[in-house]
Amino acid sequence: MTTWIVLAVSLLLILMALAAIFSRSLASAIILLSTLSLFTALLFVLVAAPDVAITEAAIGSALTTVVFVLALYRTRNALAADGKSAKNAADESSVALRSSSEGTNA
Amino acid sequence: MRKLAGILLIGGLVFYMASLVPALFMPSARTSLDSIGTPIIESSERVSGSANVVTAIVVQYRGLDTLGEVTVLFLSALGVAILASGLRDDVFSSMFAQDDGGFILQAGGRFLFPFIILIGVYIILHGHLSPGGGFPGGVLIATALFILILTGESSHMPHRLLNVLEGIAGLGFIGLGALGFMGTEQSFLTNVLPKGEYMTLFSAGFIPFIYAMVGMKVASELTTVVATLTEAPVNTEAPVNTEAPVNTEAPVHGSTKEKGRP
Amino acid sequence: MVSPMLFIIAPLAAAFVMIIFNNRGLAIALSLLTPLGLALLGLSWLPLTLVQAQPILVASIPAPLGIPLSLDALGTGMALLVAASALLVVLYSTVYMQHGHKQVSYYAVVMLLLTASFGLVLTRDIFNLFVFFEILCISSYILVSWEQDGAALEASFKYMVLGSIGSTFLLVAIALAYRVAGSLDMASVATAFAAAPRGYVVLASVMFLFGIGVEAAIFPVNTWLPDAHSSAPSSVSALLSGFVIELALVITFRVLSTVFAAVNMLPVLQVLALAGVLVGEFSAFGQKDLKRMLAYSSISQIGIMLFAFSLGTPTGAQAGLSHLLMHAGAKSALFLIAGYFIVRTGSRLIEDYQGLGRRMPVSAALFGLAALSLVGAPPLFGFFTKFQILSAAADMGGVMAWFGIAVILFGTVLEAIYLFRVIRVLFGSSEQTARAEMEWPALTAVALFTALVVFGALLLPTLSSMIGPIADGLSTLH
Amino acid sequence: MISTAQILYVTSFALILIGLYAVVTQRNLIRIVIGLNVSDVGINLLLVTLGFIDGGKVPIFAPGQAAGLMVDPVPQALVLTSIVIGFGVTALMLTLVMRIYAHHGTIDASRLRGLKW
Repeated sequence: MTTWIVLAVSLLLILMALAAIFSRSLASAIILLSTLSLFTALLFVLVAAPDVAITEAAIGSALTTVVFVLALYRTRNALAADGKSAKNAADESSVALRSSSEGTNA
Repeated sequence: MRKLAGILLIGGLVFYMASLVPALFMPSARTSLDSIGTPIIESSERVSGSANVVTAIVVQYRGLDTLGEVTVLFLSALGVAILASGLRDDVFSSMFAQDDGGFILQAGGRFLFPFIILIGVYIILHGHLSPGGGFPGGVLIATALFILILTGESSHMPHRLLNVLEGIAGLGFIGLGALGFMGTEQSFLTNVLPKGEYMTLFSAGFIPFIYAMVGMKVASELTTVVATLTEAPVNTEAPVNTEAPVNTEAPVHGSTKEKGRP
Repeated sequence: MVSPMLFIIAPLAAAFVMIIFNNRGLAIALSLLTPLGLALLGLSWLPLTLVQAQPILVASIPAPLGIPLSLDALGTGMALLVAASALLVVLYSTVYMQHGHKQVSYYAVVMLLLTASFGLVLTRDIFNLFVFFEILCISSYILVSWEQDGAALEASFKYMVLGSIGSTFLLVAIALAYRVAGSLDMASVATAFAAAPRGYVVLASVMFLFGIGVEAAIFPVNTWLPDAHSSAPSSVSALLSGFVIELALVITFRVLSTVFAAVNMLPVLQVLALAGVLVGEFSAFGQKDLKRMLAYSSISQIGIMLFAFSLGTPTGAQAGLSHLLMHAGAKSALFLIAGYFIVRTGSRLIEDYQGLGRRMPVSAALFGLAALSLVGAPPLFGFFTKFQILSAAADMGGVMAWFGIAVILFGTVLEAIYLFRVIRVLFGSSEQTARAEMEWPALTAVALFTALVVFGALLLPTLSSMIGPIADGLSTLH
Repeated sequence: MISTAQILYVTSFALILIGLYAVVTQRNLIRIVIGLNVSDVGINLLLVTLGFIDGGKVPIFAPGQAAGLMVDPVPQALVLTSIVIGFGVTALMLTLVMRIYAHHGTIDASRLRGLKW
C-alpha cells in the first residue's frame, strides 16, 4: 500500500518539478517549489524519517519560500521585462550593461 | 545554444546513470542494514542516552558536522547582512512599514505568537525524545518573529541583540563541547554530563543543552536573515552611476565609490 | 601538548567573539593573534607528525561510527602555510581595508575561512569534508562580493552557481560511497571501493572531481576564477590565490588518490592539468587588467602543480609541493602589491602604471622579484621548484611526460613575456615622482612574502629533510 | 513488483537532473536558484532513500515498544545538515540576486555580461 502512495507522490513531485522549471510566471514557480518541498516532506514521513520531514517542512517549504518571495518583491520591476522580447529588454538596460562589461571582460 | 548544451549534458548523465541504476542502485527490497546504522542504533543508548537515534547522531556521533552546519548558517546570516546593507529601500518601506497587515492578521498574529514560541521551545527541548530538535524548533521561533514583522508590530528587529545572541549561542556550543576535554578521553564534544534516566525529559547528558544552543542560534540567525531582507535599510550608496565604465571606478577599500582614495 | 582540535575551534570562537563585541580593534587583535597562535601550535606538532600521523578522537567515538580526524605531516605543513599566509594578509588588511565597510564582519569571515581550511586538512570523513567544503565556499562567496560593485556581484553569483552545482555532485558522490561502503570514513570507503564494480567507482570519482574541483579551479570548472579573483579586494585575492585554491587542490588530489584509488585517474588529471596550463597562460597573455592577468596565471600555476602531483612519483609530489609553497608566497605578494597599485593610480589597467616604479620603488622592486620567481628566473626559489618538476617529469619519461615538459616550458615563455611587459611599464619614465609607498604593515607583509620567494632556495636543504613524509600524505591516508 | 526504494531512486535522480537542466538552460537568475533548490530536494530524497528498508520503523525508541527493525538513521542525520546548508546558500544567492537587480536593473543572465559562461 505504501508503495502505491509513494509512487503517486513521486509522480506528482516530478510533475511539480517540471512545472516549476517551465512555468511562465515566476511567482507560480516559487509556489510550486514550495509545494514540491511540502510533498517531499510527506514522502519523508512515508519512508520513516519524521525528523527530516519536520525540518524540510519548516526550512525547505516555509522559510525558503519567504526568502524567495522577498527576492521576488525586491526584483519586481524586472518581472515585467521577463516576458518581453530580447530586443526591448536589451534597450532598457543596455547602459547598465555596458558599465559592467567594459574593462572587466577584456 | 544554451538549451542544446543543457540537453546534451543532462542526456549524457541520464544515459550513464540509467546504465548503472539497474545493476547497482536497486536492491530489490532490502531487509536488513549493512551499514554503520546498525551499530549506532545498538550503541546509542549507552553512548548518548538519547531515545531518538537521529538526534544522537546529529549531536553526538557527528557533532562536528552540526557545529559546521551552524557555522554555515552563521556565515549565511553574516553574508546577507553584509550584502543587504547596500539594497535600495524603494519597495519595503511601502510594503511592511506602512501596511500593518489588516485586523485579521494582527489579531491572529498576537494570538498565535506565544503558542508558536511555546511549540518551538517544546520541539527544541524534546529533540532527544521525539522528532524535531534545534533546527526545526529554531525555525518555528524565527517564524513567530516573522509574524511580528508582517503585522507591523515590530518594524525593526534589534539586530545588535540578535548578533550577541548568535555569538553567545555559538560560544555556548563550543563551551559545551570543550567540556569533553575534561573527560577521560580528552576529546572534543564528548558527552560527559550525567545521562539521567533513559527516555525521560532530563536525560541524554548535554544533548538538550546543545540543542538549546542550536535552537537559539538558528532562531536568531534566521530572524536576522529575514529581518534584514524585509526591513528597509538606510540607503547609504550613491545612485548607481550607469555611465561610468568600470575600469575608471577605483576599487578602493571596501565597496565605496564615494570614499576618497588615500 | 595542546590538542590539534584547536585548529578548528579557535578561529570559530574568535569569529563568534568578534560578532558579540562588534569592535574593530578587538577584531583585528583577535584575527592577528589566532593565526599566530595556530602557527606556533603547528610548529609544536611538526616534529611529531613528521614521524607519525597523530589521530584525533572526536566525541570519544572511534572511526567507523564517529568522525575521525588526523593530523599528518602534510596536514601540519598545509596548516602552517595557511596560518602564516593568513597572519600576513590580516596584517596587510589592517591598513588596506581600514576605510571599508563592515570591517568586523570581514575579519569574522576570514576567521571562518581559516576554520574551514584547517577542517579540510584535518578531516578523514567524506561528509565532514563536504561540510567544511561548504564553509570554505560560502566564506569565499562573501569575500568575493565584498566590493559590491557590478563586477564583484556578478562574479560572486557565478562562483555560487558553479559551487552549488559542485556541491550537488559532491553529495551524489557521497551518497554513492555510503551505498557501497555503509560508512563515511575515508579508510572504509577506500576498501569498499576497491571491491566495488568499476563503473560505480568511475561515476563516484568523476562526480567528486567535478564537485570539489570547482574550488580547486581544475581546468573545465575554472571559469569562475578570473572574475572572482580579480573583482575581490586584493587582500581577499591574495587569500584565495595564496592558499585556498592550493589547499583545495591538495585535498582533491589526496582524496582521489586514496579513497578513489580503485580507478587510476592520473592520466585524466594530467590531461586536465596541461589543458589548464595552456588555457591559463594564453588567456593571461591577452589581459590588460593586472589582477585578471594574475588570476589567469593562477589557473596555469594550479595546472603545473596538478601535473606534478599526477605524475604519480614521489619526486613529482615533492616538487609539486615545493612549487605550491613558492606559488603561495609569490602570488600573495603579487596580489597584495597590485592592490596598492590600484589604490595609488585608481586604475586596474597595466598601461596606467607607467613609471609607477618611481613613486613606489620598494613595492615595484618586490613586485619584480616575485614575478621573476613566478616565471622561474635562476637564483630565485621559483627556478628550483620548476626545475624539480621538469626533472621529475623527465625521470618518468613517456609521451605524456615529455609533452607536459614542452607545455610547461612554452607556458613559461608566455608567462615571462607578459610579466616582463608589466615590469617594463612599471619602471618606465614618468613625470610624477612624488613618493607614495605602502604603509608599513602592508609593506612588512609583502616583504615577508617576497622574502620567502627570494630566499626560499636557502630553505631547500631543510625542506628536503621534511618533504618526504609531507609528500607521502598526498598518496596515503593516515 | 517494484519496490519503494526503486521508485524513490528514480524520482530523486529525476529531480536532480531536472534541477541541473534548469540551472544550465535558464537565464533568469531567480529561476537558476529555483533549479538549484529542485536538485537539492532530489539530493535529500536520494540520501534518505539510501537508508530506507521495507518495513523499517522510525529510528526513535519509545517506551513500551518492542525494538523492531529500524531504518538507517545515519543518512537522515546527513540530510538534516544538507537541508540547512541548502537554505544558507539559497538565502545568500537570493540576496545577491537582489543586489544585482539593484545595481543593474535586470536579473536576466543574458543581459549581464559577467554571467555569460
